[in-house]
Amino acid sequence: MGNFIVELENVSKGFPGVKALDHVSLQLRAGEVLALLGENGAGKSTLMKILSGVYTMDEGTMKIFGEMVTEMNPVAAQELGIAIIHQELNMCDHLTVAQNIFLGREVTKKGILSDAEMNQKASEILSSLSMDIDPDTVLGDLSVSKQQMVEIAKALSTNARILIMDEPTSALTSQEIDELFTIINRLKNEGCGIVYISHRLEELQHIVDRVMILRDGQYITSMDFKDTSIQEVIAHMVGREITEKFPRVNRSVGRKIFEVQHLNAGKLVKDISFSLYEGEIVGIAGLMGAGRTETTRAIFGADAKESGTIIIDGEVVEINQPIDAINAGIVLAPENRKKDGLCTKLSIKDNIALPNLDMMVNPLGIVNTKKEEEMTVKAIKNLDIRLANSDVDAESLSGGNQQKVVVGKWLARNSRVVIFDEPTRGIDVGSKVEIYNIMNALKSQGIGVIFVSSEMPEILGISDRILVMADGRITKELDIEEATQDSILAYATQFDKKIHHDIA
Amino acid sequence: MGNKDLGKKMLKVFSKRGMGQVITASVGLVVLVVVFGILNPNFFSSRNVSNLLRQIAPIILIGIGQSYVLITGNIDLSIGSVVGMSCMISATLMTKGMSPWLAVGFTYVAALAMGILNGQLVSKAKLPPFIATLGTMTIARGIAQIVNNNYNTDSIGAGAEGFRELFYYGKTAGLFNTIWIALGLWLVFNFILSKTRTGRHIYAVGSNAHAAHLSGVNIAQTVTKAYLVSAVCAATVGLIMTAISGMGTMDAGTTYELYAVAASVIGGVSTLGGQGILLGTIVGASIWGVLQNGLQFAGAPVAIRNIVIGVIVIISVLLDIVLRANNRKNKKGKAAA
Amino acid sequence: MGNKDLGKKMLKVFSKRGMGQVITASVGLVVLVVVFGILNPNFFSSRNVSNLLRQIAPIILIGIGQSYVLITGNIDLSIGSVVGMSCMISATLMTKGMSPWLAVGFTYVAALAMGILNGQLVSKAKLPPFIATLGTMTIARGIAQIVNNNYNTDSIGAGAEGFRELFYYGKTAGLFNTIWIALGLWLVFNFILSKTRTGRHIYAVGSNAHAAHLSGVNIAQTVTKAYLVSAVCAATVGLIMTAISGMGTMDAGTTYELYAVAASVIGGVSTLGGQGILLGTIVGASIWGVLQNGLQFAGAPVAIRNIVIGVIVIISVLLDIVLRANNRKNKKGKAAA
Amino acid sequence: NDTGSTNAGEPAGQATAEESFKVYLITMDQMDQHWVTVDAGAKQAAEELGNISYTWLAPDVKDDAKQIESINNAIAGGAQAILLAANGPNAVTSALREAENEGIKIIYVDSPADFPAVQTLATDNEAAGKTAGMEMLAALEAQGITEGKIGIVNVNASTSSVVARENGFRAAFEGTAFELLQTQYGEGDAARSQDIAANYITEGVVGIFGANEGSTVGAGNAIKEAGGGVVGVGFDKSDTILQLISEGQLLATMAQNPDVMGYEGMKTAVKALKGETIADELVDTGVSVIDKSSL
Ligand SMILES: Nc1ncnc2c1ncn2[C@@H]1O[C@H](COP(=O)(O)OP(=O)(O)OP(=O)(O)O)[C@@H](O)[C@H]1O
Ligand SMILES: Nc1ncnc2c1ncn2[C@@H]1O[C@H](COP(=O)(O)OP(=O)(O)OP(=O)(O)O)[C@@H](O)[C@H]1O
Ligand SMILES: [Mg+2]
Ligand SMILES: [Mg+2]
Repeated sequence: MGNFIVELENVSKGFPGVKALDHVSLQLRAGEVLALLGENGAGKSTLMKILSGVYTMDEGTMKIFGEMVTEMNPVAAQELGIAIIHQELNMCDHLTVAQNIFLGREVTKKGILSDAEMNQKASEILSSLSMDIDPDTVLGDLSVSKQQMVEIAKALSTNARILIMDEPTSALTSQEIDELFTIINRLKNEGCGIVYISHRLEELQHIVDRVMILRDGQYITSMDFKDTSIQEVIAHMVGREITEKFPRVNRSVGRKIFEVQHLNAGKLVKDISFSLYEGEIVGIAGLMGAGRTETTRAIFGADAKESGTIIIDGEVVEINQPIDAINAGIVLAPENRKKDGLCTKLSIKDNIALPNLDMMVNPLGIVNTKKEEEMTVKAIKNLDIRLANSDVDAESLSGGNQQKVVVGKWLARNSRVVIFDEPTRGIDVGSKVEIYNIMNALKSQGIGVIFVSSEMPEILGISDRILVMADGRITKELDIEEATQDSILAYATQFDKKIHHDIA
Repeated sequence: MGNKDLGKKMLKVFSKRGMGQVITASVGLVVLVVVFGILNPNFFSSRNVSNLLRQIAPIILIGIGQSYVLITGNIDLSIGSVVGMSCMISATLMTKGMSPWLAVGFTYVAALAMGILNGQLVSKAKLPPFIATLGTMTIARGIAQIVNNNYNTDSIGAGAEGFRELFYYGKTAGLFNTIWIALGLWLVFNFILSKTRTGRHIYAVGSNAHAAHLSGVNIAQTVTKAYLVSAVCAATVGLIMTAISGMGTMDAGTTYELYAVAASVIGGVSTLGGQGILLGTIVGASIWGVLQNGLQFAGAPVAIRNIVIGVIVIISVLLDIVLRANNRKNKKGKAAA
Repeated sequence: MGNKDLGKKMLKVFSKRGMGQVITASVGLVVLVVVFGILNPNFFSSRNVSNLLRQIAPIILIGIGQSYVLITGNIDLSIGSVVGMSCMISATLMTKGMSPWLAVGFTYVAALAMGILNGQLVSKAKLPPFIATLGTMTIARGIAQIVNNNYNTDSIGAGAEGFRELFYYGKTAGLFNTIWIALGLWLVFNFILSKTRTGRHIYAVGSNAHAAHLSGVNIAQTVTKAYLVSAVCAATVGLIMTAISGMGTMDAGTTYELYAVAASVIGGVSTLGGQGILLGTIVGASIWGVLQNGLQFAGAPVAIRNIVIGVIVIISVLLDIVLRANNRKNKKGKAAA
Repeated sequence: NDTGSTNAGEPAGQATAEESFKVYLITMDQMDQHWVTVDAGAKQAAEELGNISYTWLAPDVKDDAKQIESINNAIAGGAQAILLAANGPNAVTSALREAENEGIKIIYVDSPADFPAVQTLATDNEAAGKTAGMEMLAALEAQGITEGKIGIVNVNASTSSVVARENGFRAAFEGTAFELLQTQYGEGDAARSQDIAANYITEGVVGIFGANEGSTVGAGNAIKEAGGGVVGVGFDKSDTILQLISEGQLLATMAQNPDVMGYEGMKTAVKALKGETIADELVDTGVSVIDKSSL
């Protein structure tokens, strides 16, 4: 192994009310993949944003390829050969794929843009990554996972020597993840240094050489991956042993409380029928784009339905708007927290109170602030949301803590059915268990839980019954006893025999 | 302990939406008042004070309306035209012999219709609010011109004296009625915004309409409500205009929508939505009114007046931004220490 | 195969940013022209056509400026005042005996300074663009008033005949110079926007400023460039105003910023940034100009004209939204089939 | 209810020669040269008379409500006399009543309101408009033109003085075969007025009337560009208008005497404050028809 190509020493960074990084050091060698691990809010993204010049550090030093760097910004980082794939998508929706890939370093001839050449080059890069994307399509027309792949292509196209990937796989399909790992291994062999951030610890074995762990903004330890175990990593991350990864609660299944019949809504929700019984968790598995999110949105009234019936406790309910669903006792924690989950400019308190105002207003619509406060305090405590006080903006929370708020705001209600869409996406192990516990608690109270997830282990670990979706249809209903990763995957790939529209 | 509690309470007040800017602006207002007080010995005469307050009242009213709309993340450019339309409709009806109070009723109905149109265009038809209300701005001005056949109306006559007293010339408890009207509406709308479900929804929609929708908020209804408040405020100002001049003027209220934005923003309401309080709107409107009054007395030509006002609009918002950044730095210092 | 390629190419052109709206708007323009042509036999007279084109030219110019700024996701409310400022500065200098061409130079310098101020306030000081340019709008109007001591200027005199010819009264190749100026600037700015790195960055900043920043785009510089283009266009219109009346008028350009927004938006430029092409701005400006001209000939009173214009602004954007939604449905349908 | 008054003016008749008077001039706005000239006249008189604290209060735009605010401000500022150019005849009456209750002397300059005052020094706008019409009619008839369309470029429909001018102008054509077209409003903006006038010319008008300075400049320039053939008559006297007349593009302009309004108005105010009797209730400050021959 070669010399260090990145040396961060004693880096500190504070945000209002939070010390995000406290004297953290990090070294990266050429040709190695370093996994940067830690709970939500540990400071991983912040550290990488400092390395790539998005944030400036409050104190500390930075050496790149042995040279001291004092002024770092996105342009300087690019020139130094540092590329970063951010945790959140950072693309221009109105520009084409090629325009996005070459943004900031456009190819020009005598000052005139050479779009043909850029399209050509983009096409080469995309196909070298086995991505079937037309470089001339407008980015906003692609699915989230395709957009994520474009972002990866963009980072790779800079021929960076130092590559940072902040949760690149959270929006990818398993096939895309495989391709990404192939690429990572190739780059590693070519001598790139890669920092890899992920909460999916099972991925690490395929690519990682070394792990480094942060907790609460502090450096905990780093070690060679082969000398450690996932169990040990988790222990370092949370500072305690996590004994049971998927706590399962057994409860006798009661009567049928919820039923969907022949639901149709757009091309990703076709003839969906299923039922839900008191005290059970139904998992919905499937590949990206299978239509799970769309199904949940259609049930909840967030998108228009074409046809279908929804029955609660034996009674048909008319749901045209989310408020109809909420009143009928159905609630949804959506998958995209920034876009659909949170009012980021409002306080945590406002966010938690928002869907529950009906429970704290008098007939004139006046809000009882005492009840509001009580509810907030309770939710913060139950979910262990870490914040300065409940009046800070939701924006300032780390990704994982934001997710907890999205889930938390629904728990104060006495709902009949709670739908979780990817509730653990981008959440650390400790918090994941907390969310599983919440689902179990709801189940114990006799509430029906629908749990959409792309992660097989948790679907298998938590659900009592699993619906598998592909191409907008339910292709199979599996009892937990008969479900395995293989059987789920088999049904999840049972596509309609039609050309995929993205390719056409 | 009581002390600590107080401190905590104070901290909460300060960290409230846009409170920082309200405080900065209030300090600015005090400075302005002091400066003008020194420049012009008449400034603090009870006559000028009550006069000044009456001049500020309409700005507060349109400011309230614009603030509501801005907080939902939209804008209402039609305010000035709705003022003109209301002025012309009420005056035309009165000159045609309708009882003033009935005319007032009709005026509010017309303004509310305009508010609903705005709300529906923005929230249902999904027009960009700038465009939708640019359109209704022109339409409402057209209506103002058409109701009396492209002429200002004649005098609304002696039968409307009571109306004129109520909206402008009369006093109650030593203060002009106009001030009471502004204060009354402010109290009502401030209460709605800060204490009721509708208010919460308005903030939520402005912060993130998607998230609000998924939390069961009816976006279209909420946005329409905000435009209705704006229309009610504009109509009230239109009626005040009729009362002031005792006739209908087609141009009444021209560019008031911009004053309204200025008052709101100087008072800390964000044009991006989700942020601001009506207390700030009062301060912003007062700064605007004091400037107009004070500069006129100071004998400043309109040119200078324009430049000073422009500079103050910019500086007031700039100051807020700088202070906020500093605040952050200070906190950082503390956190690091 | 050639056929297929062509079809594909056409499809791409159509799916280009805002192209749909440009086509819708063009159809609307044709309809308007036909209607006015039937209503008024004079409409197609060569006199009226060349006149009309000259009336549209300044709207195209301010439309270009506003489009640039809108595409970066900002807005420029100071356009009208910069027109007035440029008109007064150039005229004052000429009446004071300066050579017209030197005066033109000074005017552009002053306008550029205003553009830089706008750009810096928005991109560096991070003021909301609506507020920043509301401030500079008042300031620039104040400057327009102050340069000649609150007077409109005297006649710029016989020495400026050449200047007046060049900017307004002269013809080249059968078309008024004003039209050539608008066309020339349009070609330059259209080239910059569609073919250069600066143009690409302008779209990127408007689409997602954060992402653009992370890709190494200098946001402050890009936004400032857009405001500079807006200032250059406004200054040119100001000079045209001076040439038209042969004197400086302090009110010149009042509310032009709103015409500019209307022209841009009717032509498919999004007020939310990232979207639009300058071809649309020409169509939008033409619709605006044809309406003003045609409605006068139709003998429509101002009131009706306002209402018609307001309705057209709303309908044109509404149409685009409806068409786009339909389009999406069709696409979905096709994909499902 | 004048309880709030502290600095109200002294009742008339009590003033001595030594006393300093507080006089305000309130115009419609501050934009036109016209108002600046009124101000200059008033200022000159104030200097000549001495011992006068004189202030010009002008709203930033023509607006009834803003003019009323200015009157209120003058009252609050301790005015003893107000020289007022009323935006409209009715709008300001209530505010003026309050002023009268405070013992303030009111003198109208340029445009009176429907409220009794010490004196009105003004142009009879309707008569002046009629004169303009007669001038145009005479010029047309001299060319042998007895019918055709005539365009009117006005400011807006809400300023009474320009509306009166237009009414007078239209009255001059009563009984003739000329067709007076729908009035177009250019907000006094020279460029906008010029577009309007150019469109009129395309429509084939034989004459164009401009109701104020900006409208007249626009009309004159449009006629100039069309190469004449249209009779242009306007209002107000500015350098550009005079030049257009000397070039023969405009036939004539109705020039008022704003300096006289200001100067004499101030003198009247002081006289009234000193308790002297004012003989004339109405002083026509006159219009002079300026055409090529009178230049
Ligand atoms: N822009 C910001 N403003 C304020 N606080 C911030 C900001 N960005 C991060 N923080 C805070 O800094 C801390 C570290 O956040 P960071 O995003 O680095 O965590 P992370 O390890 O990436 O977490 P996750 O796994 O949830 O993405 C958190 O407490 C977070 O709330
Ligand atoms: N901007 C967009 N415009 C139109 N459709 C989109 C857009 N983004 C996503 N979609 C559609 O939504 C679908 C879901 O996208 P995404 O990649 O988020 O998968 P997902 O929601 O995780 O999958 P699932 O539907 O199984 O929950 C995509 O297949 C795509 O068709
Ligand atoms: Mg992170
Ligand atoms: Mg999903």
